[in-house]
Amino acid sequence: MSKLRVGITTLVGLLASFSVFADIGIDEKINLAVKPYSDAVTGFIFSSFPVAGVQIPFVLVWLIIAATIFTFYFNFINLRAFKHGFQLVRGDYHDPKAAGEVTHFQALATALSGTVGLGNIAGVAVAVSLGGPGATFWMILAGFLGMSSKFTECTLGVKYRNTLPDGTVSGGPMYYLTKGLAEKGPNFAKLGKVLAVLFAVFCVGGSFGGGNMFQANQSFAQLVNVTGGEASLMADKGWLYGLVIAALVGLVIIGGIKGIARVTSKIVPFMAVTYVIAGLAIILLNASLVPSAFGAIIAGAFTAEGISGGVIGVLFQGFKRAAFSNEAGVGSAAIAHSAVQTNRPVTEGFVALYEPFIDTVVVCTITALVIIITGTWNPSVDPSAGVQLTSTAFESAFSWFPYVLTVAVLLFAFSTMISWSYYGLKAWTFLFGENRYTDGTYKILFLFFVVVGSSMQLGAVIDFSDAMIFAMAFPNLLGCYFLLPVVKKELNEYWADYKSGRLVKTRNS
Amino acid sequence: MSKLRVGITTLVGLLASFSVFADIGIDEKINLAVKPYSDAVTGFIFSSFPVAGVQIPFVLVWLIIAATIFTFYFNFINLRAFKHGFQLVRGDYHDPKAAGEVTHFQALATALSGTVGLGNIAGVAVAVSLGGPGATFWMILAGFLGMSSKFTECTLGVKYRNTLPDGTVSGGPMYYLTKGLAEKGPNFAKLGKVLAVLFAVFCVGGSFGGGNMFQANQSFAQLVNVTGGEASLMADKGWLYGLVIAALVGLVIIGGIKGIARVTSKIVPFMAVTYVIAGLAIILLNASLVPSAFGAIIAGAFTAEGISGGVIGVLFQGFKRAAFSNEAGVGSAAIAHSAVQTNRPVTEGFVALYEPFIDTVVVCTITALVIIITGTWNPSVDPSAGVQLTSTAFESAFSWFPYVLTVAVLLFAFSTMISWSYYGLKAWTFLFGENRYTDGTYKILFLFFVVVGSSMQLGAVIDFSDAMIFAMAFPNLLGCYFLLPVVKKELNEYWADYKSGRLVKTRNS
Amino acid sequence: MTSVLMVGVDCSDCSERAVEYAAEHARESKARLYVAHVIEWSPFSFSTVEENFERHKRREEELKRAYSDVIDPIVNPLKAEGLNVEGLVRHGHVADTINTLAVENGVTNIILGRQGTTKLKAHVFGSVGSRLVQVADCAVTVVP
Amino acid sequence: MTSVLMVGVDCSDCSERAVEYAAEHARESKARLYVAHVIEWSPFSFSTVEENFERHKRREEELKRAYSDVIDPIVNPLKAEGLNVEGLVRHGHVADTINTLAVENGVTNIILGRQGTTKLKAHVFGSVGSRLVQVADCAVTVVP
Repeated sequence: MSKLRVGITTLVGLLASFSVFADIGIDEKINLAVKPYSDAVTGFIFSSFPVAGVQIPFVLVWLIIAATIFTFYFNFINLRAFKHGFQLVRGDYHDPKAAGEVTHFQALATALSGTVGLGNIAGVAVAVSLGGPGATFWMILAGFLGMSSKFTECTLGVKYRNTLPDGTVSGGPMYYLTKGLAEKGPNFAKLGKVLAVLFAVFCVGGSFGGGNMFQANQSFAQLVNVTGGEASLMADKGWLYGLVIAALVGLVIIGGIKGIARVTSKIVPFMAVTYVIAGLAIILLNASLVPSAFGAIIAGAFTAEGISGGVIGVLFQGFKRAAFSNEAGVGSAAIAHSAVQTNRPVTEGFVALYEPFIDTVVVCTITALVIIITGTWNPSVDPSAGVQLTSTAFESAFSWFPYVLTVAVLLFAFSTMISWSYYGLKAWTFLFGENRYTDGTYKILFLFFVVVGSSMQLGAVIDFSDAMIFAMAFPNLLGCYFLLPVVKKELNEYWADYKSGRLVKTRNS
Repeated sequence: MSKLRVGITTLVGLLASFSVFADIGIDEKINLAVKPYSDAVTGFIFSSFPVAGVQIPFVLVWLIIAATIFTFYFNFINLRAFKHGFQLVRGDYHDPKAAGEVTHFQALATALSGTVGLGNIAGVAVAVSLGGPGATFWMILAGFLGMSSKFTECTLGVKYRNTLPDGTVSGGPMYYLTKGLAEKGPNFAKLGKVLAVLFAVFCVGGSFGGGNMFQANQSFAQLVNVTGGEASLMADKGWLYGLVIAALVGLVIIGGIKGIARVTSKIVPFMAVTYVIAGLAIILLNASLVPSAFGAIIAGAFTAEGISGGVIGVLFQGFKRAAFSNEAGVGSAAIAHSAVQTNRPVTEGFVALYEPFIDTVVVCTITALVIIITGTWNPSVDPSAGVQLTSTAFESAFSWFPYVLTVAVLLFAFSTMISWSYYGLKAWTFLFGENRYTDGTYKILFLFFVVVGSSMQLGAVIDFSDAMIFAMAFPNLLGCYFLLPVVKKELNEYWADYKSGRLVKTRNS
Repeated sequence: MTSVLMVGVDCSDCSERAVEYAAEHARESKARLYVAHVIEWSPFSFSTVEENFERHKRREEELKRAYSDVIDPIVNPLKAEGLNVEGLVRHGHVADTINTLAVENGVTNIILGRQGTTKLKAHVFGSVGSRLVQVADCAVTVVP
Repeated sequence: MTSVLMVGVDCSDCSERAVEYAAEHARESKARLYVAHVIEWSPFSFSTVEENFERHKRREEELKRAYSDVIDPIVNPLKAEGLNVEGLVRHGHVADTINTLAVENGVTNIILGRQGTTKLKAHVFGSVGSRLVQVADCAVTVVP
């Protein structure tokens, strides 16, 4: 509880310092203070080069190329292992002796609840607004390719995880970059160290950005929108909202009040299912519009009129939002999945295939279809509206939906923040060692960025979030290239056992 | 199956002889042929005397006086034993060793399914039409008094029943009149014989009248009404309806196809409950009209304007229909109840109390209230409309109800006919001995009257039905008077055991 | 512990395993063994007048047939073997009646065969075994 | 018949009658006796990232506590008495897991205490006993 007290004291201190700016608008002040730095970071990471007149950020090309190479290298593992992945999730191969350990289902569900969320709701709306319906096509394609990236990084995450003497597990790119590359020789060991540190730095940044500020910002925007927009009591009270959320997050990560996190982890899947059902209902109710919507998606993917940058611009938007939604190649999933109980690392790779599939192919497609069908994607709509756009689309069918969506957005945001606070903390302690001071410092900083995120304008937040999250992909994927043969060996051995029936099946399918 | 063949051949023969009259209307012909005899019988039995200007049939006075005397003689047993009767029905005193025998519940349910039916639906409508709302009051009073008559005759029915060597049981007034009165001395024995024969003759007549023709007639009337009244395809096809019903009844009582009877015995209670619930629903939906309806019932009971015969006329209608509905004092119930397994005859007397209570006090009151509340009882309505009146009353609340009521009426009629065919047969074999020829003759006659009943006008049928059923009350109640001390002795012994807790209770209430 | 066993049987063929199990235990512990069969019957069912009057006769027939077709083929071989066996037949709700019979005869352990009901059906309606497991006053063993 | 017994226990105090019954049978027939405890757990529940990473540690703790608090207080006195007893603990759905343990160890008879659930609750949700009675591969005895 002394940690809790430290956290609260710090927060009250921060609040006090903010109040000085009260007469000139606290939100505006914070925004102005942070924006220059945010812009600088963004500019540095998204160094871009022009393709057909569109400035394509290098990191995006980096992600897509890796996903494509992995897909071919593993001979379309994303399609081949689809059925077996389902069998694993369903528990057909559970070892009864390991009952009570983390199952494939639990690892997948936990990873998903850190991923499904604002990316699927706000990100898709932005993509369709800026890139037209055609962006959906490239999003789905990127989702399919991303499955191979997830497969690779999650298999590695399990293979090179650390088990501490007390039984707790630690895993993720930090570990496979160091341990995996070290196996290849001393020079690689050195490179691995550098990549791991770089990854950890970016991961801390990402945990403050896309895993924190973006969540706080978008959930606040939705709250304002649903309580009356500009006229809302909440408008311009972002700092207050930030403080409340920071307090709740603080209770969990500093106060150790696990109950809140546990409740959230139970409600989030329920909200996700509700969201999918509502989306499907709207699509079914407008079944006659579905063919033309798909027509618009496919036509728009190759012939983009009036979209800045033409086809390349559309493709850019689709790929960008897909990557941001499913985080394939970013390395965060490798952390979440590495807790699973299995002695064949590649099994979790198969299970991880389902993450981009559910997150991008299923959920994002549903959102996109709803937006297109209801006509809400009209390009004249302000693209920075984010969640509001999706909310309006659902509202046109179910007038009560914005309230449900608000609850969902708040819960998704909360659960994503809790997950990222854990990813970030693991990276932070990898960098600075594990003791109560480093630990406490990270957590205080995390809470601080909750407040900052709630107070900034969307543009600045999204750019910064993108920058930090995407930066993680550089060290992560570079390391993955070197470790591909390791994964291939695991895969081939396992696949031979699977095909020959040498695996013990504990349940009949 | 040879019996079945005989029955069918006979029916075809009857049908053939009817077809001769086809060109002048078969229904009319049958009606004209039967009416004179029916009128003669009716006139003989309903010899009446004038009270305050109303011709009151002697038999009605006979029933009411007996019921009143029994009520006082047994010190209001109808109220005293009400709770204990319920305990018995619920099985609180079941002997587990007798499991598999006929329970109190089964005896009551079977007796009720032979009683609840057209009397409660058509009879009440006639009473309220002819006597106004006030008739309901006298009906309820008659129902309460009738409980004592049932108590007496059912106790006697069980006490003096015969158990044949093969284990089948026979019971009813025939047995208690002979065996019971024989205990009192040789002269009484002779009287008993005479009364038993008289009862058996009337019972056979009643089984052709109220237990058969009246049922066939009223169920047909309802069928015509619901299929379009005068314009119905069924109108004037009473003989055809009669043949169909006769065929079905024949399958059960001659063909031995028990399945039909068994199905009916399961559906009838369900229909009865549906009827009661629908009635209660109408009453509840018009709750505001209930006080004035009760006002009309009570006021009408003592101040009858515009009703022929004034108060006495109202009272006459109420008593008459109550007696016709619950058959208390008639002796038929004593047959049905005597099959119960018990070694204390009086227990079935307590259970039998519930028959007039449910039949008259509950069901008839509900029907009367619905008719009054919906305003369908308007005295200008043709009183011979019978079931149609009730049907119209329910229809005013639930437009689909006439169809349900039609099914209910058909099933009630069918089940009452099956029951009465058994009562009549027992009386018939009591008179003529038991062998396949007497047996077959009775059954053929019974089926013949089904066809006759369907073809006659309501007035003639009701009068004849009344006559035969009511005639049974003369020998039955006369015998009961002599046997009252026997019942009193049984009652006092049992009541002392009950009050002192000497009875074995197998279940806690 | 003086044990008194009771095995509930459905028909003479379909309860083989339960009878075998019970007989083996009775042999081992020299316990008295009751073989109980319940004819499904409810005191609250509806019946016709004719059925009521013939009920007593039918019941006698049902009991007789139960002894001759179900109980005797099981009890007689066991008796011949020298076991202390007795057959019991009663009408009623199966699980409740088996328990009543067990209580009346001081039974310490009821043995039943598992019926071939599907899981779903058993879950919705409850099988005799699962019901008896809930209500019995003595130990209940269900043999698969 | 070489019988192998297994008694399913909830906590050391609440399963007294079932353990007594099982011990008595084990004494009589010199049968091997397993004392099994299942920690309720589902492979399809949802958890947070942090919980997942600490799950293995927690599981070890849960197993240790189950042995020390539930199994040992039951097994030790019986062992001291000279009976052939062994304790087993596993995570999972209670009824299914007890059956799995029974199959793995060649158990011929599972013994359970009846839980104090109400009839309604047991009917709707099914008790461990009634479920086991439906699914078990060996005889199941439920002690009231």
